[in-house]
Amino acid sequence: MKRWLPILIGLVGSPIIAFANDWGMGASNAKIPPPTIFTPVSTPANEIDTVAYFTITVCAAIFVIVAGLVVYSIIRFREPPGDDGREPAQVYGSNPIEFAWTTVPILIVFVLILTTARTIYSVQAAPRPPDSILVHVIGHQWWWEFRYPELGVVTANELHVPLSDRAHPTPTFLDLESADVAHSFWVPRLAGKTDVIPNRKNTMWIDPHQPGIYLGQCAEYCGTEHALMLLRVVVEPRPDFDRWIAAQKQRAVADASVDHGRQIFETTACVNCHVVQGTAAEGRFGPDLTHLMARETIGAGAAMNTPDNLKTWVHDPSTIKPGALMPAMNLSQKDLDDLVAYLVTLH
Amino acid sequence: MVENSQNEVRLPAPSAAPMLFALGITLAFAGVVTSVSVSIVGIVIAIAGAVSWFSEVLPTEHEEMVTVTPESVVVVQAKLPVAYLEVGEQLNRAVLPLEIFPYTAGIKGGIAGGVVMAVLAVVQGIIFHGSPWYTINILAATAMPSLAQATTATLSAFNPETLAIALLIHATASLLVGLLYGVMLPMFPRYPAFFAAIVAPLLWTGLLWATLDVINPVLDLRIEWRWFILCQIAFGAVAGYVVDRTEKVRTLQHLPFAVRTGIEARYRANDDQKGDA
Amino acid sequence: MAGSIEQRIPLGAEGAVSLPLLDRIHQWVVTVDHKRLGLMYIAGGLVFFIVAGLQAMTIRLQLAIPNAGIVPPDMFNRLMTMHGTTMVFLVGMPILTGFFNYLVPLMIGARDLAFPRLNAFGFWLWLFGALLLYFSYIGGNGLYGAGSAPDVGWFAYAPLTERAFSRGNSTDYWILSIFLTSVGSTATALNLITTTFTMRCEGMTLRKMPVLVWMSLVVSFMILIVLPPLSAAQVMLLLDRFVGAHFFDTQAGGSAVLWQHFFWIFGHPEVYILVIPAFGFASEIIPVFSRKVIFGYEVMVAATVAIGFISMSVWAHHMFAVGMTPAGNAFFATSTMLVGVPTGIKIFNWIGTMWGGKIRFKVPMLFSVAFLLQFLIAGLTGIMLAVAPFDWQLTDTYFVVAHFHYVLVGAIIFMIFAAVYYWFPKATGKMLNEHLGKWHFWLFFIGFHLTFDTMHFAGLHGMPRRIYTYQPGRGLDTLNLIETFGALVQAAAVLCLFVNVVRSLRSGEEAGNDPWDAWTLEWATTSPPPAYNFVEQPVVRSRRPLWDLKHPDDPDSKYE
Amino acid sequence: MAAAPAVANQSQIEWKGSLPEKGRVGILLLILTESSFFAIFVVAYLFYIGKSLNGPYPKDVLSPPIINTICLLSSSITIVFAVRALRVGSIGTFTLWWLVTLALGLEFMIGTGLEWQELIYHDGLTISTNLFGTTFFSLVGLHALHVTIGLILILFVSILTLLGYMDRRYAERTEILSWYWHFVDAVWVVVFTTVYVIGR
Repeated sequence: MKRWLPILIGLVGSPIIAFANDWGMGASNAKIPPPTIFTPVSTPANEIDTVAYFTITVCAAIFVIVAGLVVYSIIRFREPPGDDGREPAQVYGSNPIEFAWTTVPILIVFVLILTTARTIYSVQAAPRPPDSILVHVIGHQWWWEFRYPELGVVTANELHVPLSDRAHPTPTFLDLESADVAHSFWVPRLAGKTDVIPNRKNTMWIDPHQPGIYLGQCAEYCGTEHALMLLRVVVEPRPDFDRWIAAQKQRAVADASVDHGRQIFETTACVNCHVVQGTAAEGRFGPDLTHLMARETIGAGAAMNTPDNLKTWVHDPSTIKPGALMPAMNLSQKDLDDLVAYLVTLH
Repeated sequence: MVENSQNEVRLPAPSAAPMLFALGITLAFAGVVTSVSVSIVGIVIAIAGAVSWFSEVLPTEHEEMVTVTPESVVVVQAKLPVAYLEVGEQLNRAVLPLEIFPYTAGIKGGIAGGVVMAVLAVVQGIIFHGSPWYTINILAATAMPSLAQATTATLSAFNPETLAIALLIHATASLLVGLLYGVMLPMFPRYPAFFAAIVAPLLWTGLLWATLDVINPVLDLRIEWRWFILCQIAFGAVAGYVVDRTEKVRTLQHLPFAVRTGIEARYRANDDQKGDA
Repeated sequence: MAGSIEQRIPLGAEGAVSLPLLDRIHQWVVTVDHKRLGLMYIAGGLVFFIVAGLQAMTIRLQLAIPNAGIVPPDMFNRLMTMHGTTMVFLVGMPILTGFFNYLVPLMIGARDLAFPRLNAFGFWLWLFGALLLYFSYIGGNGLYGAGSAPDVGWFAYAPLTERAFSRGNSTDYWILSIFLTSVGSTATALNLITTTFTMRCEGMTLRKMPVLVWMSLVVSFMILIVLPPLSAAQVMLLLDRFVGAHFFDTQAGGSAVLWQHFFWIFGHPEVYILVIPAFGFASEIIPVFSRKVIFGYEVMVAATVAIGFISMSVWAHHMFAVGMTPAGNAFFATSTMLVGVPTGIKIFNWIGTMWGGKIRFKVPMLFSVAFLLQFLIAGLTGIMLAVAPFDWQLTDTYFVVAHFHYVLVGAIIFMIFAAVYYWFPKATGKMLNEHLGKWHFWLFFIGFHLTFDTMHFAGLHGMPRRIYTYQPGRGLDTLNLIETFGALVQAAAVLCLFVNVVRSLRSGEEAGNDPWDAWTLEWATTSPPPAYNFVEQPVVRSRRPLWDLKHPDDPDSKYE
Repeated sequence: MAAAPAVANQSQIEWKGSLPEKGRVGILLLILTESSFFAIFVVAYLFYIGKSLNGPYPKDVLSPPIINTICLLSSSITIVFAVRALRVGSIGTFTLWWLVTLALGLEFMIGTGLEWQELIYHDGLTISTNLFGTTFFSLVGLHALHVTIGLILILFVSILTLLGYMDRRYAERTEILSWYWHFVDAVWVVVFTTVYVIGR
């Protein structure tokens, strides 16, 4: 027991070390159903769910039979206490039984393969209908860029897609590309994951039939902040989606009361990486900030998008997301306040 | 390595050369990420190691003589005889069972049953849907998602691709089940016919009934269960009959596999001359 | 135990004379004896096992609760990379190589390996390569000044490993050290095959070799064929990083997916390279403790060879999510599921061996039975992962982490422990304590299941791999806390093993030559065996030469 | 084992005779593993054919090195003559053919060197120019490295021969070395086909 003591202290102590701010994300996540693969709300995820249950059932049946044999034989054939030590009969084997337990697995595998192949084709080879939405998803080191080429909208980290009616499906097709290293786009309740690889274009599609917010995140190791490359998909009925598109198309509002903040924005390094439509900011390395406040989170889901969190973020992003590629801006307190005051007008 | 005398054994002599060579190579590599001087030192050590290694195997291998400690490793004989199996005759070594159907019986049974089943299925298609292709297309839907939304007319038309897939599925399944029959029927010595024609088909049908919506949703929607069971039973009866009619062969208990295949006859002959000591 | 050895003869030169420490070290450094090299491999592997285990503990502590701050993200990524690399290349490979080195010549009745100096070379190359990897903690500094180990994952996906994204030298250390250890492994594999083909004792035809020797043959062939792709890819990556080549440089038209193919052509068979030796241990241990001959020897060997072949055509099942064509996905799903068939045959044959036997539950057998059940589960989750659509959800999640830890820990580490308990008496002449061994087993068994069973569920709940933290409110908190607790229980179990080993070496019970009443040739010499293994070259007539001697009225050679 | 006879008897000698020679098994395994290594570079070459983003392209700068190829391939024949001569113990013939082999191998290396000089200084193609340069120099360079290793070993044997240390006892080892040389030649056939036939 004494040897355990340091370890126990470590375990008890770790929550204290870790009493870190979750920047409001815990409360926000708790309102969203957890991203479980067995609660699908979109056709690809649904098909996977079906084939998954089938596979699990088959495997569970095999497990019960084989594990039953193992347990039976270790109970039935254990050497009894006080045994005379006489060696049991030496059975070399049985070709028919070898044959049987080769054939049965092949039959099972055969059925599984057929089912698998059909599901692969029905998900991967689905044609893109004309009234679908097209989104370019671009993975960056540690955030997501979403571009709607047919609708003229650019946003980040929170993907908006319309609800798809089973009778009149309006699926969303995603073209996946990467600006740097390999990532993987994954929203468990909507579809399986598809890798986002530089110098290669992958596609996938979703057609959610239930409105709501769906959590996802990057699933391919992509460097320091792989863990905080989160994303959300907002599924809304078509009219709401259209309203969101219309709002996103607006240029940034110029509010005279925050002129000083805007000047700071336009005269510091911010403009090298960020876009604000209608200003000098045309950088492409960071997320488009034109409608920053329309998003619920910042830092690719690392923190809730509140003015306080924004201040912390701009002052030094590594407080929230150590290793993030955005540099600390080192502004005076007043400049920081004014800059964030400007940012919160970007609805 | 043949010994000179009975008290000494030749073994390869210990040597530091391999270690030096490995160290040299590692340092040469490490120089890539540290400094060229490390590489140079490494290469020098590696060459020294290699030269000393060569000098140990050329012209002949260095060996050392090790004195053998006289020892008597005695293996004690078991006090009790080995237990025997209670099958027919007295056996304690067995490849079980003692009699089996030849594997070709299973293949033949599978083919016969498969043919009968296919004929019945096609007849069903002709009677109910006026097309021999109907059942074939439906079977192929197991692997073809495009048939999921197909109309009855599409399903009744001839399609070479679906025919190929259906044939593959049917042939594979029939052969495998036939083989299984050939192997398993001797395990049910009392009522082989009952097992082959009733139990196995019903078991198989039950499994399919439970999983068909995943394995083949198209078939699940359109299946006619009575015909389906009829086809299964026909397969089971025919395959079982063909298998059961075949004569059983005794497994070769006492000849080793290698001898049966004729691979190791030479060493067996050797052993026999010496007797089984 | 009836039929054990009458007396134990003390060893000559090695055991009796006590030399000064420096001389003894020198003896080990210059040795070309397969037994000493085997023990050095195993000892080295166990040291790195502790290191990688501590890394795993840190990882688990960091993940015990959401948003923990025990290690920063970059250090976590280094821990994860080093844990994976160490476990595969510096723990699994050397321990299994070590056992083969030790056992194969003894089991086939040879005096040493075919190329004893090459064997020593392979060991030292492995050791120095391993040290080079750990030197990166000091010497891996790049632009940022601080020393650092590689942080690109053990799979090192391009282009994260290119200069643009991985500055400094840490990735170069990874490349060079893996290259060196691979060359060492290749040399050993070549040596083992040559030994098996050319140095078997009289009467030991290929069909009369112990199953373990067959497994070593299959594994060695796999090493010869699949390690070079890894080395080749490493050379390409090194050329990219040092002379500006563009193999995996996506900016210049290079392909990131090509690296994945090259890596997994090695990476997947590597899993089998690690697990087939475990099969070998099981095939030696289960018969002895069931008191029965292995069930279906020919089928067992054939199944292993089949696994070896099929496993070389399944690599891209690690890549179902990279956007292959549906036909490609279907092909790799099929081949992957087919591996399940020979694997299933092996499990059935082990059950067939136990069936009708008289099972003695000594510690090696306990580990072997646990291995059977855990490997069964690992195989079944493997089938789930082979269903490509299901894999789109499961790949790169904790479900996969759980799956491969079931293979690597639940099967391989369990069987390594079984093998340690089984052959420790042969190598040292001392028994390991049975009571402590049972503590070791049960603690490890419980800890293992606490940790890795729950990981499956974390994966199904959407927890990706390789994340240094996760947010609260996503249904992952409780699962991760249980996993960390399980990891601590496992650590306690490993402590039991080390206490046991140290105690036994100091004051263990004398083992005798044949403590388990076993049947293969290594039990026909003294414990520990003399430098020359056998005074006279043995002559065998069956797969179980010692059985023949113990049952002269009823020898195997009459039947085989 | 206790039951075994103490002195090597007839059956034991017979048994040893039925097992293969370890040097031969070893070199075959080395060839197997090297083939796997080369295969990956060949695959990479084939994969990147036509994927270079900028020139120079293979058809602009490559011409098949016919003379080199003839020299290298014929050295495989001369080395066979050399080993045969050694087996029957005629050291003079062996020395002659062995030196011819060495000369042919050297010619190949010089030819490759000239080709590379032309490519680098005249055509401006280096390993970092484009994907063609990357795969060309690494594949051909890897082969050249193996030729160099082979040549060093052949040179080593030549020196021993000229110093008079060679006799027919070493025919076996020389033959094993010749197998490696055959392998290097066989690889060149693959490399030549890949680079100068398919890749152009």
